[in-house]
Amino acid sequence: MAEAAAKLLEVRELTMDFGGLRAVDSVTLEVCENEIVALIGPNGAGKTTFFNCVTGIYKPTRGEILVHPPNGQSRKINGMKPNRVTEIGMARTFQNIRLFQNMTVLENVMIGRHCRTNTSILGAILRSPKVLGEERETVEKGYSLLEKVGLADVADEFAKNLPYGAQRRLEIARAMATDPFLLLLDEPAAGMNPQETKELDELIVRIGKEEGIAILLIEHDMKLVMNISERIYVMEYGKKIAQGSPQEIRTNPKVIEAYLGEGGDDA
Amino acid sequence: MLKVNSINTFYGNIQALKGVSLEVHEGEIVTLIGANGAGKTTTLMSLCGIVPPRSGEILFQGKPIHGLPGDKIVELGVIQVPEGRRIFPNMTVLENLEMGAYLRKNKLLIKQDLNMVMDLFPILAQRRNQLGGTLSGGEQQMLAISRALMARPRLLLLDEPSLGLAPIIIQQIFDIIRKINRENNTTIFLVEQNANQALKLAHRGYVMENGRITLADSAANLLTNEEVKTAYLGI
Amino acid sequence: ADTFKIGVAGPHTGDLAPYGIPTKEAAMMLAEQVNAAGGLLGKKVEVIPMDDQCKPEIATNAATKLVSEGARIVIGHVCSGATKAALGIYKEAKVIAISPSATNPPLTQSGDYPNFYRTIASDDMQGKLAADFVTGKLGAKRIAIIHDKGDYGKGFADFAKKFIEEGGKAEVVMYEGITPGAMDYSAVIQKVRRVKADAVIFGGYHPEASKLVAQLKKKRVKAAFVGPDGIKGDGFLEIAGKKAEGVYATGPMDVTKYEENKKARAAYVKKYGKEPGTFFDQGYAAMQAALAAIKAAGGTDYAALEKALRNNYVDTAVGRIKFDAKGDAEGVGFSVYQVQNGKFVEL
Amino acid sequence: MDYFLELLCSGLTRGSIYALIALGYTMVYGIIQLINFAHGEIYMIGAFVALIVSGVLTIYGFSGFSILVLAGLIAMIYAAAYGYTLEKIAYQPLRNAPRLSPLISAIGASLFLQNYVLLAQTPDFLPFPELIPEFAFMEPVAHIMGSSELVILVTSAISMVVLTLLIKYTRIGKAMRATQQDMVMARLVGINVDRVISVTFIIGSVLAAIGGVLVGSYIGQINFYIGFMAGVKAFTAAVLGGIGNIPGAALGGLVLGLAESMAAGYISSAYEDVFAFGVLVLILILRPAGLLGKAVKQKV
Amino acid sequence: MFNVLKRSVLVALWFVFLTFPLMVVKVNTLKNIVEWRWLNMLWVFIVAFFLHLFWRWALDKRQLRSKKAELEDEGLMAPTLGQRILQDPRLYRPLLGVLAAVAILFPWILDVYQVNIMVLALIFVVLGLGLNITVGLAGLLDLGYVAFFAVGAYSYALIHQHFPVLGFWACLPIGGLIGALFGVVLGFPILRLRGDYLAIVTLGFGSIAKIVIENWEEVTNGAKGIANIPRPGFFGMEMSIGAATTYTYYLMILMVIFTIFVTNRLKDSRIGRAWMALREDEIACVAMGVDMARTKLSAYALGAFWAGAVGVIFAARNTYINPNSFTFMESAIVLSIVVLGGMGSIVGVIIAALILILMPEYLRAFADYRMLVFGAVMVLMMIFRPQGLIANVRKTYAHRRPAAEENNG
Ligand SMILES: Nc1ncnc2c1ncn2[C@@H]1O[C@H](COP(=O)(O)OP(=O)(O)OP(=O)(O)O)[C@@H](O)[C@H]1O
Ligand SMILES: Nc1ncnc2c1ncn2[C@@H]1O[C@H](COP(=O)(O)OP(=O)(O)OP(=O)(O)O)[C@@H](O)[C@H]1O
Ligand SMILES: CC(C)C[C@H](N)C(=O)O
Ligand SMILES: [Mg+2]
Ligand SMILES: [Mg+2]
Repeated sequence: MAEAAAKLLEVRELTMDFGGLRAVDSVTLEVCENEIVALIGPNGAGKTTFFNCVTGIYKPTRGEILVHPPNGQSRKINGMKPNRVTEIGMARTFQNIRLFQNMTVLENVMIGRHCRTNTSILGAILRSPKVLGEERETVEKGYSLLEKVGLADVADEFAKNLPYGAQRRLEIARAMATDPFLLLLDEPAAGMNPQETKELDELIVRIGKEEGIAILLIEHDMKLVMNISERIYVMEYGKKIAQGSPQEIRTNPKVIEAYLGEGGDDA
Repeated sequence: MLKVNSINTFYGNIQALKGVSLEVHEGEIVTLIGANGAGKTTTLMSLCGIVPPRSGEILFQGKPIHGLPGDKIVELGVIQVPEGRRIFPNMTVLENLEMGAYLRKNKLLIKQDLNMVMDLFPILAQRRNQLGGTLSGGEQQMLAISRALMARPRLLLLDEPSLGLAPIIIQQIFDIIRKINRENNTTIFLVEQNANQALKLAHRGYVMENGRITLADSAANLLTNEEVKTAYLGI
Repeated sequence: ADTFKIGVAGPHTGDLAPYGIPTKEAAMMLAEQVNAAGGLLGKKVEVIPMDDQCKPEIATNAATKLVSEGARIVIGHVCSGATKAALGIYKEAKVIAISPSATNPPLTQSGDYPNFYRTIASDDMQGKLAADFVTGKLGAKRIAIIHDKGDYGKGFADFAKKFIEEGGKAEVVMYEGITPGAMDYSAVIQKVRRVKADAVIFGGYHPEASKLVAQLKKKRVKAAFVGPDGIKGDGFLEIAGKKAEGVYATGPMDVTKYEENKKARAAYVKKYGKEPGTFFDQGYAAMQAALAAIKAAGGTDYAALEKALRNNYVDTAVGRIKFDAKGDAEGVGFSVYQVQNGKFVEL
Repeated sequence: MDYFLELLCSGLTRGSIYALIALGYTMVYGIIQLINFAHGEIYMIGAFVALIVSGVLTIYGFSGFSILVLAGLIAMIYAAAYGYTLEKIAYQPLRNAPRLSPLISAIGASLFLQNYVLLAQTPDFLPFPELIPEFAFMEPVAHIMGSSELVILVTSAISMVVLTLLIKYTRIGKAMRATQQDMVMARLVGINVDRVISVTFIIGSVLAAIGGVLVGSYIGQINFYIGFMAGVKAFTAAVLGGIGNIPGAALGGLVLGLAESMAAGYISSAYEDVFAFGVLVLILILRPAGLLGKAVKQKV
Repeated sequence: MFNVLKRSVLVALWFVFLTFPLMVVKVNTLKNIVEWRWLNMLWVFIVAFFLHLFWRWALDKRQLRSKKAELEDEGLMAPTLGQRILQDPRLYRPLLGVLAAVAILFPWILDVYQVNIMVLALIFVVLGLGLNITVGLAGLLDLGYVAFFAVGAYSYALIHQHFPVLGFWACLPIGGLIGALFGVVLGFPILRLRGDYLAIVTLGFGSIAKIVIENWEEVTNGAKGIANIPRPGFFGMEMSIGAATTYTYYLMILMVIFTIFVTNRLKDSRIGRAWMALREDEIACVAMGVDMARTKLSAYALGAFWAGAVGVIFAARNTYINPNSFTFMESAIVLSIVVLGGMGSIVGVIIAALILILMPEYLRAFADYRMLVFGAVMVLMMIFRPQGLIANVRKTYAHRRPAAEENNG
């Protein structure tokens, strides 16, 4: 466990109902600075819904979501608009890739910079030196991020023309462009083969360690999860059923029964 | 049973398949593995007439089927479980299953098959009146396979059945595929990212890269092939 | 030039086409007759049809096009709005416009458009006639006024309202606009019943009028129905059929008695196999006036044409007319009609 | 009270016609996400064909009820044929085109059909024969609801019930639903998607023709332009109910008809359309997916 | 070959069947006469037959073309001639020069009529470019765009009536701003609506605007319209119509250039990117920190701004306005311009506007068949160029960022 590290995200008793269905049921979870935390559980356990609540896409039925930005004020973000959440410093990727398909790779990343820049309409028309400077900075930042995820040489390609794995990495780069302190990744390895997954593994670790960005990760690929996460939460039917280190989780009978199955991690 | 002779398939101006040839024999499980975007899904879509190849030929039981419209190919018994499951979201589980048997007329046999798949996946029997769109990923995958079985496939095409599923479910799915192959004697053509498991299950395998078949061998051989090991098994 | 070019501008496509096409047909028919008889002053008459869809911006296009093609006289435009937009262009180019249907009073009364003439009377005259008739002869006490929101219909309705209120003999109990082209008017009809009106004055054209009349009958409302010349025509009789019985309309004094009118209509029926549409008479008359003016002026000199139009009486499909100083036709008087046995009968 | 009933009845009558046309809109939209702007023109053509047929039949000595049935049937056949052809020419080649392209094609087709009828027939309004007889037993309430209104209400109710049953229980209905939800998967279970789309256009067109014939004989006149207004209103009704949703279209039509009628009756008919669209905006603000549209939170 | 002919015969027969009641029969219910126009049947057959042959040929050719394109360079779309010209400065610079020369000389070569309709076409170019912001860039389908146009036109007419001191030049920006204001006001309630729901509501707003203008007689003068609106002034100089038209023409040319300049800069900026992202995926866009409400409203407002501004010019050009100019048809035409031009493509919009507005004028030769042909051409253009005339493929963002980075960094 991250020793005495500052908490970044603190979720208390989060509940989300869809009509009669309780998709998330009193889940409590926290993420600290410099941590990589995983959230696993069977299909339909409510993991993505949990993300959606935290990032403001859904307004949770009950519970509290608190953020403590490293250099800012702590605040409750229940029901806050997604763009505000992102501005505060939590960015995400999507389970079903949601890139801006008909924009170039670089533009996708530049959108991530939107909330960190402030050119106005008039500014855009007049193109003052300040605006030009900001634009240049956006491009540069975008490039350096693309380099980090290995996409710099396809920067002018349309996002839709990228191979799947590259699209996943682009999503990560786009999220990082918002300068988050916490990155939420929803099944980043889905649809990747073991080789690609391995590269992804390295990328995530690098982001976590080198950039000092904390990571909360949903994933079904146990090899990846066990490899990189420091702590794991397990959900089933909307409830949290376990939490602990990879070792603890791997051997937790409840988790084995609900999720891993026998010989789980070779999947 | 199935013979594909150097087909070329395009999306608009993008060539996704470049001279792909392969064969599947009666009763076999054959797997096609390859990286993302290699063209595996496209291969299946070409077989089913959804994205017909521009050139080359596809023979099913000796007869050419390229250029036939999709519904005619389904009629011949070539049934696909598509990538992403594609459950009809606003139909109940039962209706989804009935759609699988859309081209069949014999009510009695359909009823029989309904019971058969519900035995195979008891959870579906429990959920029979729930809307397909509200099922969890694993349930949807089972429903998708069952829906295909409802068509009495001669050749079952499976596209990444393990995608996005929990480990425990993946195991179940693979067990069931094996069972279908053994008990119903259904020929299976399996597309997978999860090369390890797929090769363990299959008799033979093809490796696809950038729209071309680059390797073809028995599954056992592929499992020990060095290239495959490093590129697809992540070892 | 070896031909006299006469423009015919109006809506020939779009929803208002029914008001523009009859005039176009009338003008072309007349030109054909004249040409077949050897032309005018030894020259052929060429009709240039111009669609303006009753839209001001297209009307200016049409107008400039006509001017640049050398038309010296234009029959049109049909809608007052389009006419206003086009008149500025004609004025500068010294082109004469004779409209068969633009009834908006200021077109002549404002004095802004010295080159404008019309073979139809303006809205205010009929409004007065209708008001007097309803309150006088019909003795109605509670009057409902309905209009189609268009400049013509509403203009007529407004004048009728004004004169009724000034007359003080009856009360306007309902004043309401309807949307032309709406599926039905039953809600408005129910309103007429509710206010217990004993007469309905309608400002607008025959399609809406016949819908209203039919629905009044269907809903068993027994108020008298009075419309302007926009409904006084065969179109109304045809569409409303039996339901038209008893309906009143104001309109130019019976024109069917004129020789020219009979001739024109007979020729039209022969040629097209149907009754002529709205503003046919006025369109025909406008073209006749134009041709006569050219003949009298011995060409298309603006001043000469003007003089001819203002001074010479011409026999036309709407009677023997000439134009007054403002451009309104003299000799187009009004009377009230009632449908009796499927015909408009002058009262 | 009587006044209210009167308005109610006129609103329902108008609304059920909107509903009939809206069904075609909604079905087509459901299946290929196309706003078929030319649908109103099909309605107009249906009415025209009925007018022509009944005219010819009258001249050849047919009478009364047989004219109504024959004219109605032939109008339906022709509307279906036009709907089918329209789809084949203007929409099918655009199956894979960007979203808005077929919309523009639809607007073009609508203009074309209007002017085609204008040129082939006449720009004038034509009297439409009264095909629906006056029932004597309706006389006492005729000021509230006439025979035509009764026939309209009953016919559209029956049409809607039949359509609902058709979609729920027949094979083609199921195929339509499947195609609506996932066109690729529909093909993978063996559905001939092109045929399903054609059938959808045909059914929608037939309903529109029924609407055309009913309206024609109710208000007694038609011209080449009546499809435009009807089309816009029906489209509004379809959206109001939740576009793509069949009961929604029916409900939307009725709500719209009632809103218009009440607005005209209690406020002013000059602003009838303002109220119609006002109701639409209001409902969509409260329920962004229409009355019966499922306001699903987008699953991400 | 025989098969093709047979098919065409069948198709022609189908059309004969289809058009039979409308083309052949004509009844007069009053007089009880039927007119049988059998000759029309023959015409339909012949026309349908040849059109079908042509249709097959054209479709085959279209297929052939796409096949050829894919052989030429695998993967990427072969740039069309249009795109190639746009991408290569050596090609487009001289072309631009020629274009500029033609634009400047135009009024001196051609007559007032041509200049006059060109002014109208240019007005629609600006409308197209404005709507292109809302629909093409931000992906917000708007079927009631004409409302803003009307707002601009009436602003000028009314301001002129009540405050004659404010001349055309003052009204031009005021019209734009009032338009933008309406854009924001109308945009607010419909922020949450998506796709086609938006379409119908905007269509509703369009009709409401017209109805209000029609009915609110005290202010707008209703259906009577407003006459005697002054043409654009030039230091109070008296001008003949010809001169005024020419003057308006140059004014419009400047306006178009200004619009292109501004929209281009916007498109290429932080704001423009946010619009496009919104168009591509609303949820992802919001999740990436873009304020949806503000972005959407700015797209509405800026789109409406141009409509308002150019509405002022429109009123000045016509000198008379009434509600007839602001119907759904106008909205549909502007939308068609955007789609036909190729969503988001500025050059495409310009070409499409010129085609769609000038075409009906040049089709005047066809007289009665004018709108029929117009409708058919709209359908055909969509079928043969579904992506629009000039697809907005990589043109805008093709400028090489790395180069920019090297130069400046
Ligand atoms: N918008 C929604 N409306 C209704 N039900 C929903 C919605 N979103 C999610 N659900 C339901 O909530 C439950 C949890 O879904 P969620 O997507 O969070 O699962 P998950 O844990 O992410 O599963 P997976 O691993 O398959 O992605 C499921 O039963 C799902 O059907
Ligand atoms: N609808 C489409 N339009 C254009 N290009 C496509 C389309 N679908 C796939 N492609 C392209 O075709 C190529 C092959 O894709 P395909 O989906 O067949 O790969 P795959 O092997 O199934 O990959 P995955 O493992 O991601 O499912 C890829 O480059 C992809 O980008
Ligand atoms: C065709 C009609 C609308 C013309 C009307 N009389 C007018 O003055 O505008
Ligand atoms: Mg999930
Ligand atoms: Mg695939």
